[in-house]
Amino acid sequence: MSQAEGRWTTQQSNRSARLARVQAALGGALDGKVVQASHIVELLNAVLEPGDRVCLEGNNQKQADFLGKALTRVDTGRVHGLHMLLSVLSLPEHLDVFEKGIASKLDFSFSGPQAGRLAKLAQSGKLNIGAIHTYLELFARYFIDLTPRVSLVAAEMADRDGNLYTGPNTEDTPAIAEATAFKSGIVIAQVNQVVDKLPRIDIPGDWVGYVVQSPTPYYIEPLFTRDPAQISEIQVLMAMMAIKGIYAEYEIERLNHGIGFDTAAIELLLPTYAAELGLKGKIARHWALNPHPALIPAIEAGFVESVHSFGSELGMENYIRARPDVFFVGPDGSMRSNRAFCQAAGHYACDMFIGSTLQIDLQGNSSTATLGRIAGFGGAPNMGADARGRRHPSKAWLKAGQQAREGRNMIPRGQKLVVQMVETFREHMAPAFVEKLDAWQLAEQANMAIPPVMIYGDDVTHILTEEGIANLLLCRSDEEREQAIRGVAGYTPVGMGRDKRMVENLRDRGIIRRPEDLGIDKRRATRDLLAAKNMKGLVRASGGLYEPPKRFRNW
Amino acid sequence: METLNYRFDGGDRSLAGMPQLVGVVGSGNLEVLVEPAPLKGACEIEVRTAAVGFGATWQAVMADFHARWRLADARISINDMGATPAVVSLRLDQAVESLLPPASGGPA
Amino acid sequence: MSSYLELTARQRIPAVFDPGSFEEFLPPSARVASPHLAQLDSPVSFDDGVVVGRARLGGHTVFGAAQEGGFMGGAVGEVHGAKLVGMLRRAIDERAHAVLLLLESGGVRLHEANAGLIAVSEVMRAMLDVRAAGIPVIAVVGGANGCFGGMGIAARCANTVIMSEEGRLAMSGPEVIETASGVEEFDSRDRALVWRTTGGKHRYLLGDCQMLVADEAQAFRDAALAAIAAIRDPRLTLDELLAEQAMLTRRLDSTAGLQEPMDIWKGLGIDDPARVPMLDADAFLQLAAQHRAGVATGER
Amino acid sequence: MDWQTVAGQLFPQGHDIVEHDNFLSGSAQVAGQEVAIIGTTGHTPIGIEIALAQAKAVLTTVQQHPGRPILILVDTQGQRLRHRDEMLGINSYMAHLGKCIDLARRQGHTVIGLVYDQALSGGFITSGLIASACYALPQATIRVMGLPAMARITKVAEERLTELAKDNPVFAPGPENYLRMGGLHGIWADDLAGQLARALAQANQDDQRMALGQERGGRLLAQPVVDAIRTGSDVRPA
Repeated sequence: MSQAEGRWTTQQSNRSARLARVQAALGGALDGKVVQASHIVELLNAVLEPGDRVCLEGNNQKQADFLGKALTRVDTGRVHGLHMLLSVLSLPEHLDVFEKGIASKLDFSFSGPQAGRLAKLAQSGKLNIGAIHTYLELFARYFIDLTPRVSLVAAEMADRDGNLYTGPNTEDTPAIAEATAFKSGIVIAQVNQVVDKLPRIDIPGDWVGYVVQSPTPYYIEPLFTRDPAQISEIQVLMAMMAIKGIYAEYEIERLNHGIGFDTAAIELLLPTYAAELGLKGKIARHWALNPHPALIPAIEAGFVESVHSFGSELGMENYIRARPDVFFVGPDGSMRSNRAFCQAAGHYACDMFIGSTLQIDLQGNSSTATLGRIAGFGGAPNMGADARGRRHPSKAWLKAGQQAREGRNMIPRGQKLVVQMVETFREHMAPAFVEKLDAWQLAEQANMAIPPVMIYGDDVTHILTEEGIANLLLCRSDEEREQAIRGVAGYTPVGMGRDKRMVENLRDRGIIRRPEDLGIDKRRATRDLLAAKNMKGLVRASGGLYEPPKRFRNW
Repeated sequence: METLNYRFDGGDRSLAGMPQLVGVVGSGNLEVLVEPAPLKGACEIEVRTAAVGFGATWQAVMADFHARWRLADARISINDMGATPAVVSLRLDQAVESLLPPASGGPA
Repeated sequence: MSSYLELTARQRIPAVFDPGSFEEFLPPSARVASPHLAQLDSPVSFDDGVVVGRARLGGHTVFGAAQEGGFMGGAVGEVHGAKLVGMLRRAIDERAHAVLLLLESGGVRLHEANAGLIAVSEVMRAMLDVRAAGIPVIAVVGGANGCFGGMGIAARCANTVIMSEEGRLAMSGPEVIETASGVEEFDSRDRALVWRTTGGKHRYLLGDCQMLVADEAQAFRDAALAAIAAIRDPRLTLDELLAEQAMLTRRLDSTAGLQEPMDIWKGLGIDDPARVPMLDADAFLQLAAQHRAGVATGER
Repeated sequence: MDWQTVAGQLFPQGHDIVEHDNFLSGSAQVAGQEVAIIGTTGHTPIGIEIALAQAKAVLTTVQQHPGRPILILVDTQGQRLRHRDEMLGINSYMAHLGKCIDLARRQGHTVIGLVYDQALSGGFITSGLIASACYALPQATIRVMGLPAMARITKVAEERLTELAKDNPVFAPGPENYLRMGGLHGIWADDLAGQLARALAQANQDDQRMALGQERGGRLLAQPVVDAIRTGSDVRPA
């Protein structure tokens, strides 16, 4: 090889050197691409180099937990100062590597249960946060300036050639593997099983460096299962308001839901309340959504035409397999999810995002940040933002755009509906409406460049509380916006600080709509409106196909 | 625990029938006992709550309740375990609806 | 079709007894609440979590009680227990046709622990006094909080226990066992295991509950009517207790070494025990009819 | 106190009580009368086997020795906390034991409970607390659960509970408090043999514990509640 050629192939040469180190270190413990689980730490010691960018597949749901644990046991003399890339940092070992000095820098998206410890480590200086991203941003940076040298991913099965079957929980794997494999990086996959023939190939074997069968199946969390038994009468009322006051009003056909009980209540009211309003076939036909068990009754009632998913949900496998007209399934019958595509779909192809939050300020900024915790964002900001690049029209998009521009000298365009749905008080009487978000204080504490806002006020189009719906599209000044928000903030200090006359005026103009303005009889807001009242009801609705995880059963 | 007392005059709707209890003293919930009582036309409300320091909120919720129903000669007693105003209003309405004569209709 | 489990104690009364027939003893307006909770800064309830009174069921005078699982888990304190005892004694005074107890309780109320413990034993003795007076006692277990601790024992002092699959009848809650003996002993988060271990179907198969119904208020009412009608002599007899001794001994012997309820069901001759949990009440009763462990109680 | 010492003091003329896996059974003479003894020792948790063994002993006494008084010797740390016990229905085993004792009493057997060491929660309900009358030795431990565990479950600070326990029989462990509440008929400081003879002679078949609790000032509301219900009146607290 000439010197000139070598100048442009340093990454490839480096990759070859790593592979050779592995061959030398593992010898007989290596069977083609298949590594014995007992040699996993040796493999990592040989593959990794100090300062490597390492993507560890921690997804919203599935976790490369075996590889994550192995990474905490590497020889710190050889491997240190790693730059970790994680979309979801949710297992203790994800932070153990920082405590042990194996890694020092972190770029991530969501931290959930580890948020408190992450904040402490960041404060102690053992962990240096590059940035906190949304999922799409982080995936995007894998292809721009944060390309992994080594990726540790999880799949259900592999064959001896390294082909991977990710099954229903494909999630982030394609994005990670593609970014790594095509930039001379090395993909190492933990799999539940090594088999001779895969049900289907999700990741081609020539993208994959090594495969290891982990002693226990990868950890996976049922994040999207909401037991209908826990839905309150207030949530039923809010779901009625959402359906009648927003879904019907804008004829929303393409949408994404958050994961809370509020939106589960809407899903369970589609076959009852929405059907009664004659909305079947007119609303909620196409979804970017994980396979929510609460959506089963609506699917069975024929409301839902298609669902594309970020990931799967435990227990839904057989139901999905039996409904290929609705879900995206492979020739083998199991679903294929893809977080990157679904996030893009949610951003560009949906007319509405509706979800709950913890705090909303007077500008409509909405945040789930809590003091002492660095929780990150996940995917909500991509869903809950106007897609300013969008050009294709739909009724809902056009109507929202028209409401926002009416009476102003602006060129016509549409707008995405972004609805924040929240009870005025959370548990323990914590008000959902505040003058100033906790995010400001958190930003100061953790030295962040900007307060961690989940959804920016200028993207929020509607705020829905048990008190009413505030349509921010129709507000014509900052003052009107503020009073519209105060007007649905109920008995919170923010709500009680409203200008009563102005709020009544906003109500006359339809900017604030109370349940009675929508023609909703509050006495009908009982749990009897739910298409399924408990987990067993969901199983029944699925014809016995849905098998809830054991922690959700009371039978 | 905190005890709060409110009294509203000027109501004009009287209750009929036996005292009614609705709701349960469980987390985020409350029980509301509504009874007809000779109170010279007033509506008296006593709240015993586990959530201390929300007097102003209760005052506002109760004032709206009175404006909505305009009860006269009524005693309302509440045991609360941190219910939100939405739940409080819902239980109050349920309790009153169970005690108003059928012909008297809904809230004003 | 209304779920019994979702109803409050106060809503269960008119759903199970003849509508409009219930006369409550010491109703909420009497404000006989616990005298012990205030000092612990804990809210009281005007009925101390139990509704007691006299009603009609199928036209007969039947005394009854309903525990409110939403208030302190239905736990028994001084007043709560005394209301039950008072109702049971008055049932004897007035020669009631039967007593129907809608139970939902975690057992002794720890906020007034000593009073609660004694009270539960008083309830048990009063129930047995009622039976000794020739009055049937029926216990219903179908609430979300189950029937645990001392009230789990008390339930089994009734002539007949009626459960839904969702009801749970046991002594110590899974969380208590997990805390004391570790998650390997009993994983309280494995709710399917919790229900296999303590739920209505398992209790029915073992013979600890005599009637199993779907989670519907009407089904409980119908079962209560049938149970009362079936009892010829509600009094406790030596023969009944000898039979129960034999049944409980058989149970111990035939389950030696078993750790999993499904293995017990298999031992009872159910070929595919894994499908038992998903069967609805009718299908389950059909299956169980051939396999249920022998029962010896007052109604036979 | 170990059971041999207690038995020695209760039955100075001798007894034939034997211990088998913490289960006690036997008989002895009290004031010229044969008495059956059933009980537990070693703070043993009450599991399904030992509940069943006690029940069997009671039933055997009822069958073979009609009318013979029964003394229940109580020493237990409470119900056994095991999955298998719950799976097999420990509540039914305990209820069965309780019903056997109840039947014996109704058939003319005077049943006396004696807490000679420890009586906790579920283990006590179907032993001492279902007897015609229950007594305790002064140094016995009687409680539902310890204050630290109670603090965890009730979410009341342990210091506060300890403070309240000083003069409030409702929380505080110990025989004195159970005596005040009527849960115990008496505490036997000495002359156990004489105390037992008197207890057997005085035993009453009716449940008088509420009245005792009211008389002794430890449980003021229970009896008035029962009276109000039976007379169809309102409660007039004492």
